[in-house]
Amino acid sequence: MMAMSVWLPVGILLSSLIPGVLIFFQPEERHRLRTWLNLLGALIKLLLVGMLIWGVFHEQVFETRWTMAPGLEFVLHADALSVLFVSLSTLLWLVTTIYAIGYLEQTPHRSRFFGFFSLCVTATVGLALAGNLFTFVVFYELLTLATYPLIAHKGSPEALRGARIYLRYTLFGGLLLMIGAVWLHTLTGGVEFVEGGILQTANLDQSTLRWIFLLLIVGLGVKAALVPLHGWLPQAMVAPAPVSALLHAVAVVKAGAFGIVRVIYDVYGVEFAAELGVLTLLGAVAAITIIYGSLKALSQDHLKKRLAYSTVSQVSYIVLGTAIVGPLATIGGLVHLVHQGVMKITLFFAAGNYAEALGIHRVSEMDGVGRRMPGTTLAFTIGALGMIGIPPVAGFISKWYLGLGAVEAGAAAWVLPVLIASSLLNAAYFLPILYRAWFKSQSAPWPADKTAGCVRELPDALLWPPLTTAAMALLIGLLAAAPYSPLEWAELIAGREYRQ
Amino acid sequence: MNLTLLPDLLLAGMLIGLAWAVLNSDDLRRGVVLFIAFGLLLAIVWARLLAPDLALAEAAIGAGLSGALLLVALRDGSGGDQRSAKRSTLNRWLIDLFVLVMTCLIGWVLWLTIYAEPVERLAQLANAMLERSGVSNPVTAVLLNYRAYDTLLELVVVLAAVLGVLVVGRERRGYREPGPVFHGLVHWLVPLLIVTAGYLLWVGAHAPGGAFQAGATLAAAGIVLRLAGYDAAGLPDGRLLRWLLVAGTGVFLLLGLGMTVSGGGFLQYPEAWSGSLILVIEVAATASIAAALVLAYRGGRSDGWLLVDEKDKNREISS
Amino acid sequence: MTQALIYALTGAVLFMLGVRATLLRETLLPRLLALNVCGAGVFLIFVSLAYRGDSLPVDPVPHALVLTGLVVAISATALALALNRRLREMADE
Amino acid sequence: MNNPLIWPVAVPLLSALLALLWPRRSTWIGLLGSALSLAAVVLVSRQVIESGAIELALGGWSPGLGIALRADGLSVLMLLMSTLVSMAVAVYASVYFSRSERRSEFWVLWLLLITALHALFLSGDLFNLYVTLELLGLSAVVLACLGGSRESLQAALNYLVLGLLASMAFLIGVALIYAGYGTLDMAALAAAIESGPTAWVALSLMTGGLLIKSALFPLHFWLPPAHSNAPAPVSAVLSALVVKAAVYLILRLWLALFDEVVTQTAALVLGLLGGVAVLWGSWVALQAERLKLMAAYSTVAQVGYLFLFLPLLAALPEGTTRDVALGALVLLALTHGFAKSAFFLAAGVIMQRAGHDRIAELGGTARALPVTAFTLALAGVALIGLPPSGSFLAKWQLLSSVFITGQWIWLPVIAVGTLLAGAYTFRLLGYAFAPGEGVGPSLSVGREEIPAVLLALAATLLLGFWASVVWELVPISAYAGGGG
Repeated sequence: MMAMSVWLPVGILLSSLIPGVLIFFQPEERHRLRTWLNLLGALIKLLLVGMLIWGVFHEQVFETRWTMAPGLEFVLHADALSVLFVSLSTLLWLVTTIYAIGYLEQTPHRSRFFGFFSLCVTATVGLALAGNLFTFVVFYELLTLATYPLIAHKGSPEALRGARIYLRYTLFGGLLLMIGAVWLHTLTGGVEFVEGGILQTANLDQSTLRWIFLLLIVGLGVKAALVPLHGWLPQAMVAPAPVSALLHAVAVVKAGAFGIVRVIYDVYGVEFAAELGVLTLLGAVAAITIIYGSLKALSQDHLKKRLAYSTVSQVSYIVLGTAIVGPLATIGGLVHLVHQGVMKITLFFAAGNYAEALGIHRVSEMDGVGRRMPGTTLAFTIGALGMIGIPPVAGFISKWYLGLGAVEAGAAAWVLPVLIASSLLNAAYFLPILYRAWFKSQSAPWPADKTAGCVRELPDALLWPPLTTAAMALLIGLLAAAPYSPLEWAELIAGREYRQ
Repeated sequence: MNLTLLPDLLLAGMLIGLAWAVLNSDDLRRGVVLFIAFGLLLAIVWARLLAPDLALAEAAIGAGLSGALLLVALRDGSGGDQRSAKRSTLNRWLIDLFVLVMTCLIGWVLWLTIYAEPVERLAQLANAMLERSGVSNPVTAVLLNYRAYDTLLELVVVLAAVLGVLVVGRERRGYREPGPVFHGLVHWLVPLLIVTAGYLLWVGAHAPGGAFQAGATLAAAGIVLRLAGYDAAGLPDGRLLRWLLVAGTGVFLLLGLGMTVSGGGFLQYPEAWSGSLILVIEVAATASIAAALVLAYRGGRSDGWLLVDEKDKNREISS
Repeated sequence: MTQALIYALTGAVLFMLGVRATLLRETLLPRLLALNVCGAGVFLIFVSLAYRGDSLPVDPVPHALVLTGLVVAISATALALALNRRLREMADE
Repeated sequence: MNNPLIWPVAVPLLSALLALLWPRRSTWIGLLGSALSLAAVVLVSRQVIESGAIELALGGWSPGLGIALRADGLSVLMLLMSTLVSMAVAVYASVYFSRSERRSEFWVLWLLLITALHALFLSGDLFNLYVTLELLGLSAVVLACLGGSRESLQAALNYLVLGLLASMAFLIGVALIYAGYGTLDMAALAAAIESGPTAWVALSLMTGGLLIKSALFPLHFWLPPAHSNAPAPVSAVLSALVVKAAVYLILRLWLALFDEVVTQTAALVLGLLGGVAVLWGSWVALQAERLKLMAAYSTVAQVGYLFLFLPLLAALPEGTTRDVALGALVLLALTHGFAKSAFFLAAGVIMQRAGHDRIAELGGTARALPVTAFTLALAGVALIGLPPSGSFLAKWQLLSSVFITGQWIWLPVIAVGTLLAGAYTFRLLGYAFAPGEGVGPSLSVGREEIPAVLLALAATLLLGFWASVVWELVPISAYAGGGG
């Protein structure tokens, strides 16, 4: 059992790292082998994560340590929060892999793509399992490196430009994060992630801690796309649909949000952070981001851009939940980490399908698409309704707990208006799409109809992933009170964070 | 002012004056000739400072061979145009200031260390160990026994440099058709130089002389031969030449390693044998140094090539 | 020890004169002359260190060092001249 | 036989002589010689790791009268870097020079260069160091000439002249030390040297000479032409190893011999120059139009980083914290050694395939030469200092020292330098991964691509995950003076 607790976190990393590395060396035409490697890796990871969930729930300790330099330990450690993020990534990686196999059929450079795709997931899982700030920084930078080639994948000038902008933002963010991390590391002699935080008792200069907080949050905020650090995200949507899906739902944006959660809960400790007065500012930024993202989404005709701005807005719910001190808000923020991922990935899968099947890239081209592609549009609808926060889809749960949390913490005066305004805006930019898709009739020929004459709307590999994730979004909303549901798990985490 | 210092002051003043003249002469030919004179004057200073080994070496190498190389370079037109560097006045000024300050600093340190508080250096130790070194000329003892490793690496430096000359250089033609008088001169000068070299080599064990001086003298014989129209300058060709170049370093290294393998330390000669071993090394080193110096003077072969076997060359030509 | 000092100081002057000329001159040959004068300066310092008056035996170590330095210097000079000559040939071609 | 210190010098030297005698076998002799040198270094390293610093008194004479070779943690690390890098580069060169008529000269000089490097890292005697410096300089110059172009010869000639000036400055410093302390043995000097005019002047002269050789701004101007015009394998070792040798000597002098002489101000001056080098080198690398020129300017910048450590080391109290910083310095040097040699080899592969190395015309490289493009990316990661490369760890510790000492001034330098390095690396990768026909299609993975990628992997993975060896070795010192 001892060996197990050391090897399980490593195994979870390796289950995507090894296939990824192997895939790099596969010749382009070995399609089957590549598929098998991908799926095998994803399934093994799923199995291992299952074991992890069970173990962590029963308060087992999973930890791997490796000294990289004096005072710098590479630590993989599984706590309840990591499990939440790990399982999200693992599940969605499996679905996205299937989707990507279908989506990229017959395109060049697939070995390169799937290689980096696996590395990207490895980095994300590494982030989730990072047991200290140093390890977190390592994976944070690795994530940048693994995603850059994915965004640039098409090699077109726009793709390269988008990737370049992405890189500028993230390298800058990574640098600030690193400086902040080193600073804190130097002051404390090591920054382990501990539930409840470590700085409360450290007795350090408060204004220094504020500066460090600023560095860390700005560094993380770049990936979390906090306004005004969000500029790269709408540009990065030039990436292939599976990449966008993964980027927005799991990998990059979530990595930033997850990092913010880690820093506030497990480094500073939420009460101590509130004491320092830094959370008010963060809450304000989150609120601005929520409103600003929604407003921008409203004016986008390009579907993926609209979804991108919606991500800007939605991810900040997580940050908002973190910035409000109190278990209920915490639960709301954490559970949204999962909910937003499942819903947003559905939307991007659907958007990819529209583009793939009919060449639809713009909202204005979507009239009557519901009849032509009912499965995809059904999935899109569920995702969109969830985003707005309509019960019983998962998004409702998040907003409900955020609202409760705000009331509990006495922040209702400014949080509730933000929530309401944003929900209204969500509705304003999603409902017209649904209306066009279902109720309007086709007004112009499809831009590029590739499925004309086919019996089914799309191949299975493209159709089932959005339907699956849409079903998940529905189920985790409906069964929110069931054991092992994301909500239950978020409650478990909140319980542990506020234990002392 | 002590009158006995006068000759020394005079010599020193002449050195500085000559150096100034060398460095500031706009006519390069004059500069080179002055440099040779500077070298000879330096040889006198070495003698004055009780360094006869150096006096010999300076005369042969510093003044003689360097001079020959520089003169040949002049003849090729390597001098180039003599624009002085276009440094701004400020720049020159700064350089002069820097030079002045550094001279004073170094001078100050020398004054402190030589005059103010003399330090006991290695003299006594080196002389005391002399009887265990296998030779009685202390300089040879340092060069081939105490600090033999330095000398080994120095032979490698010579080897690297001569390879460089061969890599970049093409052979230049002999100087001129020798007249009958010069021819006669060659006939007795070359044997004389060879005999001198042999003597210097032999005597090095107990009196001023040794491999470097001998090698340089031998090289001088080669250069004379070449001046007389023998293009090969007395050097063999191909494989034999390579063996000649390697001999010094090779014998040195193999003997050193031999000591290690037989249980001693690297280059740790058995005391009874050290005299003979040093002589063996010196013979090989003399040959290599002479070959290298002549090659440096002669340049590479006309086809630019030393290191290809005949078979290889033929193959490359045919392909 | 005064003689030793005289020559050592001369060595320092020669060294810095050489440095000065290396910095000021642009073409190779004068620079090589300058570097050789530089070397002569250093050697002079070494040898004057070895000199301990006419009556005492000299310190042989600096002599050996200078001998080594002398050979290194001529090797480098030969290499530089060969390089320079090749460059001129190329310029003519 | 039980003291292996002579073998890392003797083995490559013997191989060089053999290669000279049998030119037609020179490639095999060269490869075998490199491999056996590696074995010799491993032998020495094992002994140092097991039993601490070792000394070999050559000729059986006590150090002082005779010459001592010494190996401690620092020299072993440098030896390991130089022998591993040169082994990989040798494999590459066996392909690169396979059709060259200069093949046998290359191998002889190559082995002489390794001899010089190993002799330098092992030497325990100041004058002997001068000889090794000259051997290193001359063999490097000749190797740099092998390309045969006018530019390369001109650059090599300038390199030679400056190198000679530098050696002269070093040598006069040695003379002053001998004048003041009466010995050349570094262990004796480490104990004897105390602050005073002799030590000040000697140290500044020696350091000045070594700064030229290590190409610290503003004495860097000779480096880019020399490194960018040499044949690829030669550029690789010039940038990766030869420059490091001078830096190594500065470290030895500053930390072991002259540790009581060095002042905070002097260290600060070098640190400032290093800072300017980081910014200037990276900036020019960003503008560079040719791949090899970019790599050369990146070397100027990376050398600058090494000098940033000096004021920090001077400010840190002797002990663990200082050893940690020193280890980081060495790790950075090692990582750069591996990464930059990989970079130059990759550039060589591209140049041979495409016939040029103009960055803007490198489109299609990733398709034609995927392994080489991957090598460039990995090496770039190490140059920027991203994880998991060794330089990431080193930069972490560098930043940490900045915070500990409170020398905030280096923070913006490191930050901007990192961003600039990111900019020039990804600018290159952007071109290399873009579609295009700049580089002809590849038939297969060439043997010449493998050494480069192995070097790059060593820089990013090996030195990232097994870097703690560096910190274990660095405190093992052969000199009483301290951490050096």
